[in-house]
Order: sequence, then structure tokens, then C-alpha cells
Amino acid sequence: MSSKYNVFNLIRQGLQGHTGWQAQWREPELKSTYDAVIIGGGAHGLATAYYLAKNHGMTNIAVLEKGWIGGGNSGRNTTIIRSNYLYDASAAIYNHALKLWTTLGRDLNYNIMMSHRGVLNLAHDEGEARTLKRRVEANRLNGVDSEWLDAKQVKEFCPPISIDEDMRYPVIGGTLQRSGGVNRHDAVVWGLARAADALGVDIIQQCEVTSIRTDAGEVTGLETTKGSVKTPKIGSVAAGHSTIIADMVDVPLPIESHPLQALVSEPLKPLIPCVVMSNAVHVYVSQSDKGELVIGAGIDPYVSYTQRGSFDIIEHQMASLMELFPIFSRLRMMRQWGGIVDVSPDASPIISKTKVKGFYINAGWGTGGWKATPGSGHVFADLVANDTPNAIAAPFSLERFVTGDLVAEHGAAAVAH
Amino acid sequence: MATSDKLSETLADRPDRLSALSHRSPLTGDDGLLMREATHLGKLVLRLAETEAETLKIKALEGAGLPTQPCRSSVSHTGTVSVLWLGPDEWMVVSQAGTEEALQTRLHSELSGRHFQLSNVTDYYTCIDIAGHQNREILMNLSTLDMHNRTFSAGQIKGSIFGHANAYVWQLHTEPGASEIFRLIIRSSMADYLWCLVSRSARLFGMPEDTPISGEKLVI
Amino acid sequence: MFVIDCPWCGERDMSEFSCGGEAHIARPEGSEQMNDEEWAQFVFIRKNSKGRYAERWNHAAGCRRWFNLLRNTATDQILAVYKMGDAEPNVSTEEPVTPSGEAPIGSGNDAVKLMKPGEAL
Amino acid sequence: MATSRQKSGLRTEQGGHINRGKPIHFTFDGKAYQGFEGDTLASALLANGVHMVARSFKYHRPRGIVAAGSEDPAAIVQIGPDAVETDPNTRVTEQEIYEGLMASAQNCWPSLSFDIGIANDVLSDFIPAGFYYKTFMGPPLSWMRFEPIIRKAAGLGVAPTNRDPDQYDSTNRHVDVLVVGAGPSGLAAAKAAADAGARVILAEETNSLGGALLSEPEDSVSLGGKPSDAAIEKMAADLEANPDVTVLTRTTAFGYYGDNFVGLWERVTDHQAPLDRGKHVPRQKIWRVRAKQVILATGSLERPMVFDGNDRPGIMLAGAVRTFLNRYGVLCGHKAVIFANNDSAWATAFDLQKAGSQIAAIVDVRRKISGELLQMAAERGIPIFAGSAIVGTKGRSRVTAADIRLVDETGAISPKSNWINCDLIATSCGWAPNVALFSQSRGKLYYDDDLQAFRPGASWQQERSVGAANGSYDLQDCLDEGRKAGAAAASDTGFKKRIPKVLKASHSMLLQTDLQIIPQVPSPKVAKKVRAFIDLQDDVTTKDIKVAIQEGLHSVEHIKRYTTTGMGTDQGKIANLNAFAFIADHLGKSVPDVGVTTFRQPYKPVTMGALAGQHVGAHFMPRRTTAMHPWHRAQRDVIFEPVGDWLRPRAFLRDGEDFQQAVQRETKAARTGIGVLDASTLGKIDVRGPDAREFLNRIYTNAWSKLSPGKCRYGLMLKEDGMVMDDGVTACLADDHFHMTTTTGGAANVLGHLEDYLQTEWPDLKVYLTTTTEQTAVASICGPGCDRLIADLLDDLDPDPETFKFMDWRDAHIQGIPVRVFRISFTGELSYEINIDASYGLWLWKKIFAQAKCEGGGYDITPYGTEAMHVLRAEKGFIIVGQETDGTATPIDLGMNWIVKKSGDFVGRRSLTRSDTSRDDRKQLVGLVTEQPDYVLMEGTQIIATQEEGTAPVPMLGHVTSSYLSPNLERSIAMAMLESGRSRVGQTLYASRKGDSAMAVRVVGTDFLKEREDGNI
Ligand SMILES: Cc1cc2nc3c(=O)[nH]c(=O)nc-3n(C[C@H](O)[C@H](O)[C@H](O)COP(=O)(O)OP(=O)(O)OC[C@H]3O[C@@H](n4cnc5c(N)ncnc54)[C@H](O)[C@@H]3O)c2cc1C
Ligand SMILES: NC(=O)c1ccc[n+]([C@@H]2O[C@H](COP(=O)([O-])OP(=O)(O)OC[C@H]3O[C@@H](n4cnc5c(N)ncnc54)[C@H](O)[C@@H]3O)[C@@H](O)[C@H]2O)c1
Ligand SMILES: Cc1cc2nc3c(=O)[nH]c(=O)nc-3n(C[C@H](O)[C@H](O)[C@H](O)COP(=O)(O)O)c2cc1C
Ligand SMILES: [Zn+2]
Repeated sequence: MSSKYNVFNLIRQGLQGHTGWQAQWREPELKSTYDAVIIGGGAHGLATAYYLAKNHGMTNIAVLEKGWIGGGNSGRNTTIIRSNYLYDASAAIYNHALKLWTTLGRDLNYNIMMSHRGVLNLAHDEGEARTLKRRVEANRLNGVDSEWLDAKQVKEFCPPISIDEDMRYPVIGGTLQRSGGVNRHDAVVWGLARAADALGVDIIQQCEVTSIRTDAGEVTGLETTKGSVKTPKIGSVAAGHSTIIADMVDVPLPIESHPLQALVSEPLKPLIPCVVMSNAVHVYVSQSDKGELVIGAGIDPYVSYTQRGSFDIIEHQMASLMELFPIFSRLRMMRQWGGIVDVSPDASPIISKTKVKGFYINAGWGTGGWKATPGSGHVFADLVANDTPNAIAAPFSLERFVTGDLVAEHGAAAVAH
Repeated sequence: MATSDKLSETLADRPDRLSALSHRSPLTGDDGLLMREATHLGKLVLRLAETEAETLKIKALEGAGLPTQPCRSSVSHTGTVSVLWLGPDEWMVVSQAGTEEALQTRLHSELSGRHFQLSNVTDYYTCIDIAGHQNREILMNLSTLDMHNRTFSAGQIKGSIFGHANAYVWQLHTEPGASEIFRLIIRSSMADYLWCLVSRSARLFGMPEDTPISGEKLVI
Repeated sequence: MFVIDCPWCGERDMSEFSCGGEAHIARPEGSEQMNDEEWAQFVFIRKNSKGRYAERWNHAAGCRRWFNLLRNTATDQILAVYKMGDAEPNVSTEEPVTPSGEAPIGSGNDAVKLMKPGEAL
Repeated sequence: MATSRQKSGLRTEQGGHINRGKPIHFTFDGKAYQGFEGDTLASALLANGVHMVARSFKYHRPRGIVAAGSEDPAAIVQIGPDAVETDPNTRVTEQEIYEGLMASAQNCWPSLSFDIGIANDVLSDFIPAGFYYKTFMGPPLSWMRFEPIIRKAAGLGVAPTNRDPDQYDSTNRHVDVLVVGAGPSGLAAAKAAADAGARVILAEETNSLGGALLSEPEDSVSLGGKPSDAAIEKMAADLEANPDVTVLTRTTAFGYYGDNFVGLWERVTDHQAPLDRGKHVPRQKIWRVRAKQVILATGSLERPMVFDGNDRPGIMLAGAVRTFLNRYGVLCGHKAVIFANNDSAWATAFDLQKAGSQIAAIVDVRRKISGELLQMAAERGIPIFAGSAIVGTKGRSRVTAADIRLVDETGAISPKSNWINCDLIATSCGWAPNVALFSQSRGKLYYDDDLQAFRPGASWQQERSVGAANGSYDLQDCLDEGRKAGAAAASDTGFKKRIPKVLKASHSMLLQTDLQIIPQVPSPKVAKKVRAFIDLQDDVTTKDIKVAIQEGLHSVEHIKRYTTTGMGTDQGKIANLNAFAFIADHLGKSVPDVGVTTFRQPYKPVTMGALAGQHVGAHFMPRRTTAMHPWHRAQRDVIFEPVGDWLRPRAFLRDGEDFQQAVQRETKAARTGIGVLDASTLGKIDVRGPDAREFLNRIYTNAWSKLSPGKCRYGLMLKEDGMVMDDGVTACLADDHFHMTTTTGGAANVLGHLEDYLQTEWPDLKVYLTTTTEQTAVASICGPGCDRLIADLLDDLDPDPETFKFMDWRDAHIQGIPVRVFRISFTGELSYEINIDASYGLWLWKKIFAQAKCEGGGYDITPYGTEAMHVLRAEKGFIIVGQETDGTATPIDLGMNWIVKKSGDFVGRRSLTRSDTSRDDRKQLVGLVTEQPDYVLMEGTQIIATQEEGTAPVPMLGHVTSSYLSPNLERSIAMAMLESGRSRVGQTLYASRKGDSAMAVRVVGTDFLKEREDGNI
């Protein structure tokens, strides 16, 4: 029996041919009643369940996942983590998450390979430089680690970048968040699932929620492909499918689902030391521990649930990459894929109660929610448990689209990943 | 019959008129491949309701009707004026260099009383003519249009994206047996970009490659 | 990477077009009388349907015309193209193919559904 | 025993599709070798007895050549003479050799034969799949210490260190029928489609047509009565002669996307010696094909056997061994053991033996083998072990022996080992249709119980799979299917001409009849010692999969990600099906219940430079320039700035000046002398129609009903959310005719926005729009007394500001050339904008300077750039959309209430009255002056309430949007968006500064010139 992960157990198991490892999570039957149900077994949903169990003692809860856990955007993202957002509300939530990330591996007893290798955001013209400097300044006052680098410093920090002045989009500087970085997406999903499961949470896979039952404006339960469930509280964390879930209770959402693609190169010996992102050229790239360059592309401009995008975008992505890294030209793309991102009008998430009592929504993370995972789960668990948003979650209510109090990060956030 | 490049050569007699590609010289490649700017052709954009266009006979166009069939062009009796379909209520009238103002005035008076718009875009656009039998292949490097002669024939005009720039491509009416000419109608500000992209695509056929204007010091 | 059959120019690569989002959302008259909620509905709320979805497209690099297009967002199949102002066509009485989850093979998050040749999709 | 130097012995006497008349020299790991034209690096190395060419990803185990084509899992090397032109991770089975080719092993140190990374192999018991998830998670950041070590150990090849000297191209094609794969099926299909008159592209991944036929012994197969080589040649010639057919070799269909868009990747020069490569010939080329119909004739892939010790170099696919023999004339070994579960591999034994190798044994897991086969083997004296399996192997860098034992129905194996020496094991676990592209096309697969493999099922697109790709392995079936599909595809696209006649094939092939799969061959070892590899590149063994399942990872997608099976550069082409079968077996499920992982693009890794094509470097994006650009460029020290896609002069430096000095001089000159700015880049839209005014009323926040011809007006445009989107001056040309200007960067957006509203919201409005941005070049001339220069320039207009009033426009001429003059100003100074047809732009520009000079040097004229323009407008308090605004500012926030009409709807109006948008404590535009007049705040600086920052989070009141040293005010000025800004005028606040105490700033109005007049600054 080996439940705890550490190097000693690894050696002990090694000697026994690894026959003693336990299942990381159970495969429980769907129960007929839960105190709360989380829809969506992505990292955000699992984190929500984990914190509900851990911080709020709610253990009779379930995470329902229509496919396999982590098969949505959690399994397809480029794992860039940073918190250098412009607005106070965003800085607060992303920085909250960043802090949780640093210890999450230990908390979960699962190495999520959190690598604080630094995130560079490049500026290519004066306008971008101005925007990024504004962000650096706001970050500093918000206690977010962030600094401005000139072109030479950019090159020093990430030698393969071309800072030739005669490029179409020359690099004139950039911001660096040293505490930003990447981690291993699958490990986060599995680590959260294992930890939540250990606290008693039922993780039910291949279980699609098909409708939600309400009575007098209150949630009473839901129907799934594995049967029906009674529950007073439902937290929807379905990313690209959020509007479909919300439609089940007639809660309109200001969300559109777009394809977002990513790709990896063949594995290579260490090549770039940090994460590099550029808005004007629109590319973001880092190198995984396995050696592939992990490269993100732009969204397709239309709604689609196909988990695939246009080839044009990939081609342009590659041209953009060559602009920043001409030395990558002879490397090869090994695999490309797409996810369905839930884009909100102000490029900020929605963490909110709704007009239906007991129905809570956590969505709109769009192209950049990975970095928020533990923070998102943490504050959403608070909301589901207490029925009131905490201070960090409060600015992200649905109400803001009615009153106009948007957290308009797209104007300021450069690439929103 | 020909609205060919000849027309563009009669420059209006005015001081120092420069076309957008005046800094580039014509390029030649193998097998009669030729690319050059067709300078200063008169160009007017006419907007008019589709329904009116169908019946309208405009004298100033000298017999060239407003084509209502998409992606088609018409030519005047004299061969000096062409009307290109750009959209269901949008045409480009291409005429000999220096004639556009007079034409504009005539059109204006003929159309008066109707709801229309006539804009002089002579300098907004310039043209690159590509002649020689590799021209379809060169264009295929730049755009997703089907350039096969089954689907793109003389007189057709299509708007598309070439490289990263919007442009129209128009196959001129040429004498039977003469080499086909494709005319790219491009925005002046992006002319240099497209010129260089075309020349790059034509490298394989012996065309020298021009490099775009760039390399200026951008930042301090 | 679909091909769009522009009502005027015919079939062209989608790169020539730009998408204007959901169709048939008329700009309300008398917005003065609307409350904030109703107005927010117009500005921000979109159906975002999985399956049949009417949207606006513009042949930006071609004839510059806007038109409507009916697409199955679960598969990206284009079901109909129609002009601005026309009503959403009734392409078929059945809903278009919208596999629950993504189309089974070839896009991840669903169990594999196997089909023999000729089997209806 | 075979040794690596038995050269002659390994190359057959004759045959094969190589040119024995043309020897080619190359090196591998510094050692010189020789091969022939037509050889791949793999065949040439094998001909030299080199099997071990690589090390595996994780355990650094020796890796040899397994397959003969792009499906090979692990035989990847680094190609190239130096660190510049190097190509990491190149498959030896695909790289054709050329004179001087240099290849080297990668992922090993210090050398291929002695690699200390093998330590990982020794430790392999402790580092199973996913081991890293279970350790290295001590105190925070501890992973940061281990990560660099892991990173260095991982990865395979090494990236180039310099810019790629090669160029790439892409091109587009529309075809009626695209045929992928030029084996017998693809050739038959292409021929049929072409004969019918269709436009056809035939793409073949390897260097020649023929597919699997090239792996048959010479003259053993005939087509239509001709030997297959001759028949293929004839078909190729027919296709080549048809102008509507394009035959592409060395071209892989790598991606099947929507609406029959297929990406082809052609390697144009990779097989040529550098000196033979044409000068402008791209190294590689992407063909973007839009096909009405697609025919997939991509053949089938052989599955290897999964048994303990199956990863040693010298253990190869039986079909590959046969390909090396018959296509390349290479014997992969002198003493071979064949290990199979079907008939096809027996052909390898017979061919090998005929070519001179000894067949030590044919080991077949089937107990029942056809009498015919048995007899053929017996005739040849080949020992047969039926109902048996190889249960273990020996050998370090090359297999040396196999342990062959009986396996009974229950899977039990005979207790006694039976080692047989050999230098080659050729295995076959049957063939599987190559369905990668079919699946990419989103066609649905189904599991064929006879083939025990996935086959193309229902198609999603206009596509047909034929031949081996469709699970039809008989040659005649392949030819027939191809022919029928080709004709049908052509017919579906309107070419119904004629169906070519049936091509009869001779039947002499051994097919995989009576296949019997065992997902894992049993082993006499204790389970934990068994190392049966499924993914040879990433070192995934059956044990790893078992561990994953035991740990609760039951979805095939989870198992893939946990073990990384199928995630290497080969994407598990030959491994995946074995993995699925093993998982199914282990979970007690059927293979179709386990399912498959997603086949994604690309079919095989594609060079990123090729995907970028010609759109790189100078051609990356258009850079737009104005008519005056040649003049700007000719200035000695001009600094340009990209604005949108435009290139605009930012400042014109004079002798010895730095940028800041130039900007100060230019800014000063525009208010004291005459300044000239190239303003051509502003967007211009011609608006005409009886409803034009009404249209402007709805589009802009202000009213347009009363603007009379000859007059101009400034307008603000909002988006429906109430936020400022663009601004500009619009002139009334006639009652129904307006000339609108937009910002430089916003022009395209604005036109799109306007057309959208016109066409979709208000189709009843009679208005036409035409963009005219590039039609006119614009010189903006400003400065006190600049009217005199204007007067000198114009033939026929008196620009006297008394009569030609602010916000008026007039038509005039300069030397007979028509111009339109606007008296508008972005500087607050007396200012005229001269619009002229762009072809005269440069002439006008020069003329202005000449005029200034020739009139007795009367004018002090200074060209200024965008930076001075920014300072000038800031001195006057004018906003720049995109600088003062960031998509969150309303007109009211900007203090521009005056431009919002009191009644009537306009785009965005309703949003202004939302509860939060109408709050008066929103951020509002103000002016700031620093306590220290020469201190220029950094743009982006945050404003706080107190001098001491205190600890984070520090409340921020707003930020500096623009900030300059103003030569005219002789001090620094700044604009800021500030919470409740307008009510704070007069207050002192603080501008925070990193590492320094905050700078006191006073809030003032935004019109600094006026503020000074009023004595406020
Ligand atoms: C290509 C790509 C790159 C990205 N890169 C980054 C990045 O670098 N940095 C970053 O911060 N963010 C990035 N993101 C965004 C990030 O991945 C997401 O914001 C984040 O993963 C969302 O997590 P989630 O758990 O909410 O979503 P998901 O992981 O998508 O989880 C939602 C789950 O809900 C399930 N579900 C849906 N409907 C139902 C139903 N009816 N019943 C049951 N279950 C249902 C889905 O199957 C899915 O598993 C990227 C996204 C993509 C696609
Ligand atoms: N012995 C057996 O059991 C057995 C099994 C299967 C097939 N076969 C034989 O193999 C032949 C099958 O003929 P076929 O024409 O169907 O297949 P094939 O294998 O002869 O040809 C397939 C061709 O497609 C090419 N290809 C594969 N993927 C490609 C891609 N993505 N892009 C471009 N090219 C690609 C390959 O290089 C190959 O040349 C027949 O002769 C058949 O008898 C025998
Ligand atoms: C950060 C990251 C790294 C990846 N690395 C690899 C890789 O090394 N090899 C590989 O085959 N796929 C890799 N993938 C892609 C996955 O195989 C897969 O394509 C992705 O999870 C989407 O799933 P799908 O393709 O099954 O829809 C990676 C994905 C991510 C998000
Ligand atoms: Zn069109």
C-alpha cells in the first residue's frame, strides 16, 4: 500500500515492481443526493471541489465530468502562469492563485512541476511599451512582482530572442514577472483529483449533465447520463460549455465559445529558459520539461465547439514565431490541437451567483484561466459554501455587465494568457 | 479590344506626378515573364443600387455596361474604359491615365438625380501587371483564389487576400494568342509590399527579387 | 478551415471573410426606455449555441457585403447562406448533427463512437 | 556472426531501386560510409552493417532501425554540417543520402556506443511512467532545483544556433481530386480521375511512385501483363503528360482540415547535396490544397510484436526488412529469425533466404498454419516453430540471440529456454490501415474483427479511402478500389468521361491471412523484470501501462498522457494500436471499447519554417508608406515609428541632436515658426447619400444636421458599450456628401463598423461609403503666420484666417493642381491641411520646402514627426484615441460632455447612462504638472494620494496617459485618467516612482496652453 508520494515510497515500489500503488482516485457510483455538485472536471472544477472539502468541510459532493477529467481546456493549455494584470481586481485574484501555486504541489502531495522560470511580455512599439509600463507600475503598487526590461535586458534573459532593429516588429523592451512560469497541466488535474477524492469527493467521469431541475427559482437537482441527482447547490465550471449549462436554468451569459489552438515542436535539448509572450506578433512560447516547445496561437473569430481551429492561424503563428526566434525555423511542429475557450466581453472571468438560487457560475476565463486555477477554485468554493462572494470574487459578478462596471483587461492585458 | 498597359503610358502633362511604385523598375523573367506597374490608370469607384444598374445605360462608359454578374468586367467599344464588378452595388471604372476627371464629371451629370457615389481612387490604387505564362502560378503563391483557367478567365475580377494585403486581381482581355495578363489592383500604401512579394514568388522563373522597404531605424 | 459560399462571389476560402457574431440581434429602438438589464442583454448576451447557429459574416476581402450564415457550431458544417434581412432558413426539420460532446473521433473529450461505412452520422 | 564491415555481404548483388552506378559518400558520427543514389540514410547504414543509430528518450537504450518509412519510431539523428544548418530529430528512414551528408547521433554523451545516460536504464525500476509526479515536491521552489537536471536529460536533438539560411514557400491549389499515396491504389485512383478529365494532384511521401510494390522482388509482380516497374513507369508518364495533373513526390499530406483542405509538405532539396540545390529553389514547400474530392491511398502500417527485450537494434518489422531488401538491395542481417502471427512475414523469410541470408527460424504464434506455407518453408529448409514465440532476446547494440518457446492456448510457455543465435529478428503482428488522415478528416473509424485493426468507417468529408488504407490488402482489390474511387470522385465533380479498364495484377503475394494477435507475448521472467516495449521512442513498456491502470487511469487518453505512449515524434504510428490492444486486454475490454486517442495534425512533424513559408522577415506583414515616404527616407537622421501598419517619421534629427532634442526643437518650431507634418496616414472615408447626415447623427455622439457645406466638425465615435472607439474631423462637401477622417490605426475598423451598421442595422438609409485613405496625401502646415506660406503656395485662395475660418475647408489649386485645404488643427496653432492626389504628394511636400526657401528665405520651416505632434496636441489638451483611452473611457470620462448631444440616439448612447457608467467618481481625464518642472513623468506612472507608498496593495487613483517635456510651456506636462479627476483640479497628488519617493503633482485642466494663460501653471 502506498498512498503517500515521496522518494522513499518510489524506491520501495521500485523494488516491488510498482505493484503497490493505489488508484489515485476512486471510481464511485453516482449517488442520488449530494450537498453540492460541481459540473466540469477540469482543473477549476476539481480545485473547487478540493477547497469545498478542505476548507468548508463539504465532503458529500461530486464533480461530474462528461468525458475524462482534464480533457477540456485543462488538458490543452500552454500552462502559462503569471499575475501581472493591470486592474486591482485581476491582480488580486491572479496573485492569490500564484501564491497558492507555489505550495500546491506540496499541499496535494503531487509534483505539479511548478516552474517559476519567469514570463516575458514583449513590447514592439511605443504604444505597447506605454501599456506595459503602466502595468508594471500598477503591479508594483499591488505587490505583484513585475519589472520593465529594455531590449538588451530581454536578450540577456532570453538569449534566443532576436532583437534586431530591422525586424518588422522589433523588440523594444518587455516586462518580466520572475515568479511567473509554467507547470504540468495533467499533474495539476490528477493531483487535485487525488486530493479531492481522498477528502471524500466523488469524481464521476463519463457523466454528462443534461438538465437541471429547479423549483420556485431554486436548484433542486440535475439529470445526467448516469442518472439523476438531488442537490441544493450546483457550481458550473464548464469552461467552453458554460452557456450550455446556464441555458438549462435560463441564465443568459455574456460568453462566446471560440476555438483556441496550441501546438508543440519535437522535443529538443533546453533552448529557451523562460516563457515569452508577444501581443503585436501574437505568439507565446515556452519549453516543456520534456523538451517540446509549447506554442500558443490566437483564437478563431467565430463560435465553435469543435476543438479544432483553422490552419491559417497555425501558419501565421509560425511566421510570428520566426519573427521573434529566427533560429527556430528548422525545427518541426509535432502536434497541434484546439480547445474551446469561453470568452467574456471584458476578458475577465465571471464568478457569480445567479438569479437561480443555488446555481453558481464560474466561467469566462477565456484564453487565460489556467493560471488562476487554485485561486479560482478557492474563491468559488467560498461562494458555493457561503452563498456570498468573498472580496476577491466580488468584482467578477454577472451584475457588472448590467451596471457597466467591467474589469476590462483586454484593453490593457496584452495577450491574455 | 485591349485595355492593355499601353493606356497607362500616356501620362497627363503635369508636374512630377509619381506613381506608388515609381521607385521600382519593371522586372523580367523566363519565357516572357514580365511584371511592371501600370501607372496612373484612371480609377473611379461607383456605388449604385444593384437594381438600377441592371437597366442603366451610361453613355460616358462608351458601351461598357455595369456588369451585374459577380466578378465580371465589361469593356467599352473603344477599349479604353473598363467597368469592373467589385460588389453588387460597387464598380470600378478604369480608364486611360488622365481621363478620370473628365469621366467623373460626365458620369456625375449623367447619374444626377439618382442615389449614387462616385469616388476618384486613381491614386488610392495602383496596378501591377503580370504577363507571361507562369503568372497564374505566381499568383497561386499569394492567394487562395482558384487561378485555373477553368475558373479564372479573361475579363474576370476577384477581390481576395494576397499575402497579407487585400487586393483585386483582374485578367485583362487580351488578343487571342497573346500572353495572358493579370492585373493586380492594389492599395498604394501596400504597393511596395506586394511588388516584392510577387517578385519573390517569381524568383523561380528567373525574376530578380526586390526586397521591401524596411530596415529603417525604428526606435531609439 | 471552411469554404464560404458568398451569396455574390461564390465559394471562397474563409480567410477572405470576417465573422460578425450572432445574427438576428436587431439594435433596439427606443433604448432610452429600456432598463439596464435589457440593454445589457442586447450588448453582451449571445446565444452561443452548440449546434445550429445563425451568424453574420462579411466578405471583407471580396465584395464587402454582409450576409448571414447558418452553421453547426458542433461540427463547423455550413448549413445555409442567406442575405441580410432574410429570415433564418429552415434547412431541415431535424436538428443538424450535434454530437453530444465533440465529434467522437478526432477531437478528444468523448468516448469513441465507431461507425461502419455508410452508417448515418 | 555479422560484423559491421561485411559490406559486400549486406548489399545484394543486384536489384533494388538504387543506382549502383552512383556511389555516394556520407558520414555518421564522424565515420565515413558509402551508399548509392536512391538510398535513404537507413538503407545506407544498414548496408554498412550499422543498426544502432540512436538512444531512446528516457532510458537512453540503444535504438536501431525498425521500419523503412516515416513510421519508424526511434531511429532519429541530427543532420547537418554545422550548428546553423542542422536538423535535429531527423528520421534516418526518410533522409535520402547525398554526397557529403553528415549525420550524427543525438541524445547521448559522450558517444552513441557509450552513453552515460544509460544510467537511467539501470535506474529504470525507480523511474516508471509518471515517477516525477511522485517526488521532488519538498519545500516551495524545490522543483526549481531538480528541473534543470531533468530538462537537460530530456529533449532529443539540438536546435540550430543561428538564423536559417534556407527559404521556404507556400502555394495554393484547387483540384477536383487529390490522391494521397502513390501505391497501386493511389496510382489507379489518380489515373482514373485524370483520364476522366479531372484536375488531379497525386502526392507521395517517398521519392518514388509504387508504394508497397517497390518492396516486392523485381519482376515478381505484373500489372496488366507488364512487370510492375514498367507498369508504374507507364502510369507515371501518362500522368505527367496530362497538364491537369500534378504528381508530387517527397510530398507528405500532413494535415486534413475542414472542407477538404489538405496541407501537403514537399521536401524540395533535402535530398540534394548543397551544391546541387538550385539558387532560388525553396528548401521545402507547403501546398495548400482545396480539393473537391479526396482519395486516401495511404497504405497500411505493420505492427511490431510486443515481447520481452523487443527493443534491441536488429529487431525490425518484417515488412521493413523486405523493403530494405527489395527496394534498396540491402540485407538487414545474415542470420534472421522471423517472428510473426500471420502469413505476410513468411515472404520476408523466403526473400531473405533467396538473397543469401540464413533463416534461423520462422517463429509463428499460430498453431495452425496453411499447408502451402509450411511446404514452401520446408522446401527451403527453414526451421519452423509454430505455436511458439520469442520470449526473450540478447544483445547490447545489436540483437544476438532469441529465446524461442512454445506457447499453449492459455498463454503458458514451455519451461526450457531455447536460445538461437541471430543478428536480425523480423517481426510482424499484422497490418493496420493507415487511418491517420482519414481520422483527421473526422471520418469515423470502426474496428474490424478480422483485421483486428481500425478501418475507415463513415466519412465526414468528400473523401474515399482505398486499398490498404481501407483494409483491402489484396493487390487486385487495391487496384480495383483505386480505379473505382478515382472514377467516382471525378464523376462527383462533373467528369463522367470514361472508366479506365481493369488493370489485372498477377497474384503472387503473401497476405496477412489468419491473423492471430496476442497483445503481449508471455515471458518466463517475473513480471517486474519483463521489459516489453510499446513505444520505442519514449520508452513506454507494458509495465508502465499496467502501473497507470493500477493507479486508476483507465481512459485511454489518461493512459497516453501518464505514460507518454504515442507522444513522441512518431506519434505512435506503429505503437498506438499495440497500446490500445494491451489496455483492452488488461482491462478486460474490447479494443473498440477502449477506443483510440486523437489523430491530430500533422501526420508527421513539419518544419516550422515551411509552415511560415514566404511570410517571414521582410515579407512578414505589409508595412504601409505614404507618398512622401521617399523624402522622409532621404533625410539623414530620421527615426521612424510603426503606427498601425504604417511607418511614420517620428522625428527628424539634425546634426548632433539626440531624439529628445529633435523633438523639442520640432515642437517649438511648430509654435514659433512653421511646422510641417505628413498627415497622409489618417483614414479617409467618402460618405454620400441623401441620408448621410442622419447616418452621421447615429454614428457620432454629436449632431450633424446643421453642418453646412464648406464646414468641418470633430466627431467621436463610440462602440455600443459606450466606450470611445475613434475620433476625427468630418467635412461637409455638399448637403449629401461628407469627407470623414479617422485615426491612422483605426481606419479599417471604422470603415468596417460603418458598413456593418449601414448594411445590417439601417439598410433603409441611403448612404454609400468608399474608402479614400490613400487617394490623398496630406501635408499639415501649422504655426503662427503659416497662412502667408499657404498664400504663397496656393494659386487661387486667400487663406486669411479672418475669412477662411477655423473648421472651414476650400478647394484651391497649386500650380494648377487641385488641392483641398482644411483649416483644422491638432496643435491649437493656426493650421492648414493641404490634401492633394497622392501621386502629387511628394511633389507637394518638396514644393512646400522649396517655397519656404525661395521666397527670400522668408519662412522658418521645420518638418516634424509624430512625437512632436504628440507633444503639440498634449499642450493643447487634445486626446489620442488609444493613448488617453484604452477601451474603458466614455466621452464624459474624457471631459467631452460638450460633444454628446442632448437628444437623439446614437451608437453607444444607452450605455452611458448605466448605473456604473454614469457615476461621477469614474476615472476622468485631467492635466498634471509636476512639482519639479523639468521632471517628466513616465507614461504609465500611477497616481497615489500620499507621498509615502506604504505597503501593497497601495490604492491607485489613476495613471499617466501622456507625458512630455513641453518646450512651449517650458516645463513638463502630463495627462492622466484620475478617479473623480475633475473634482480634484487644484489638488496635489503623488506620482509613484520605483525606488524613489513619489513626485508631487498638481491636478490641472487638460488645455495646458490655456492653463498657463489663466495663470494656473
Ligand atoms: C490552447 C489553449 C491554451 C491556453 N493557454 C493558457 C495559458 O497559457 N495560461 C492560462 O492561464 N490559460 C490558458 N488557457 C486557458 C485555460 O486552459 C482555461 O481557462 C482553463 O483551463 C479552464 O479550466 P476549466 O477547468 O474551467 O476548464 P476545462 O478544463 O475545460 O473544464 C471544463 C470541463 O467541463 C466539462 N463539461 C462541459 N459540459 C459538461 C456537462 N454538461 N456535464 C459534465 N461536464 C461537462 C468538460 O468536459 C470539461 O472537462 C488556454 C486554453 C487553451 C484552449
Ligand atoms: N502482405 C500483406 O499482408 C499486405 C498488407 C497490406 C498491404 N499489402 C500490399 O500493399 C499494397 C497496398 O497498396 P496501396 O496502394 O493501398 O498502399 P501502399 O502501401 O502501396 O502505398 C501507400 C503509399 O502512400 C504513401 N503515403 C502514406 N501516407 C502518406 C501521406 N500522409 N502523404 C503522402 N503519401 C503517403 C506511402 O509512402 C506509400 O507509397 C498492395 O500491394 C497490397 O497487396 C500487403
Ligand atoms: C503543455 C502540453 C504539452 C504537450 N506535449 C505533447 C507531447 O510532447 N507530445 C504529444 O504528442 N502531445 C503533446 N501534447 C498534446 C496532447 O497530446 C493533446 O494533443 C492535447 O492534450 C489535446 O488533446 P487531443 O489532441 O486528444 O484533443 C501536449 C499538450 C500540452 C497542453
Ligand atoms: Zn463576396
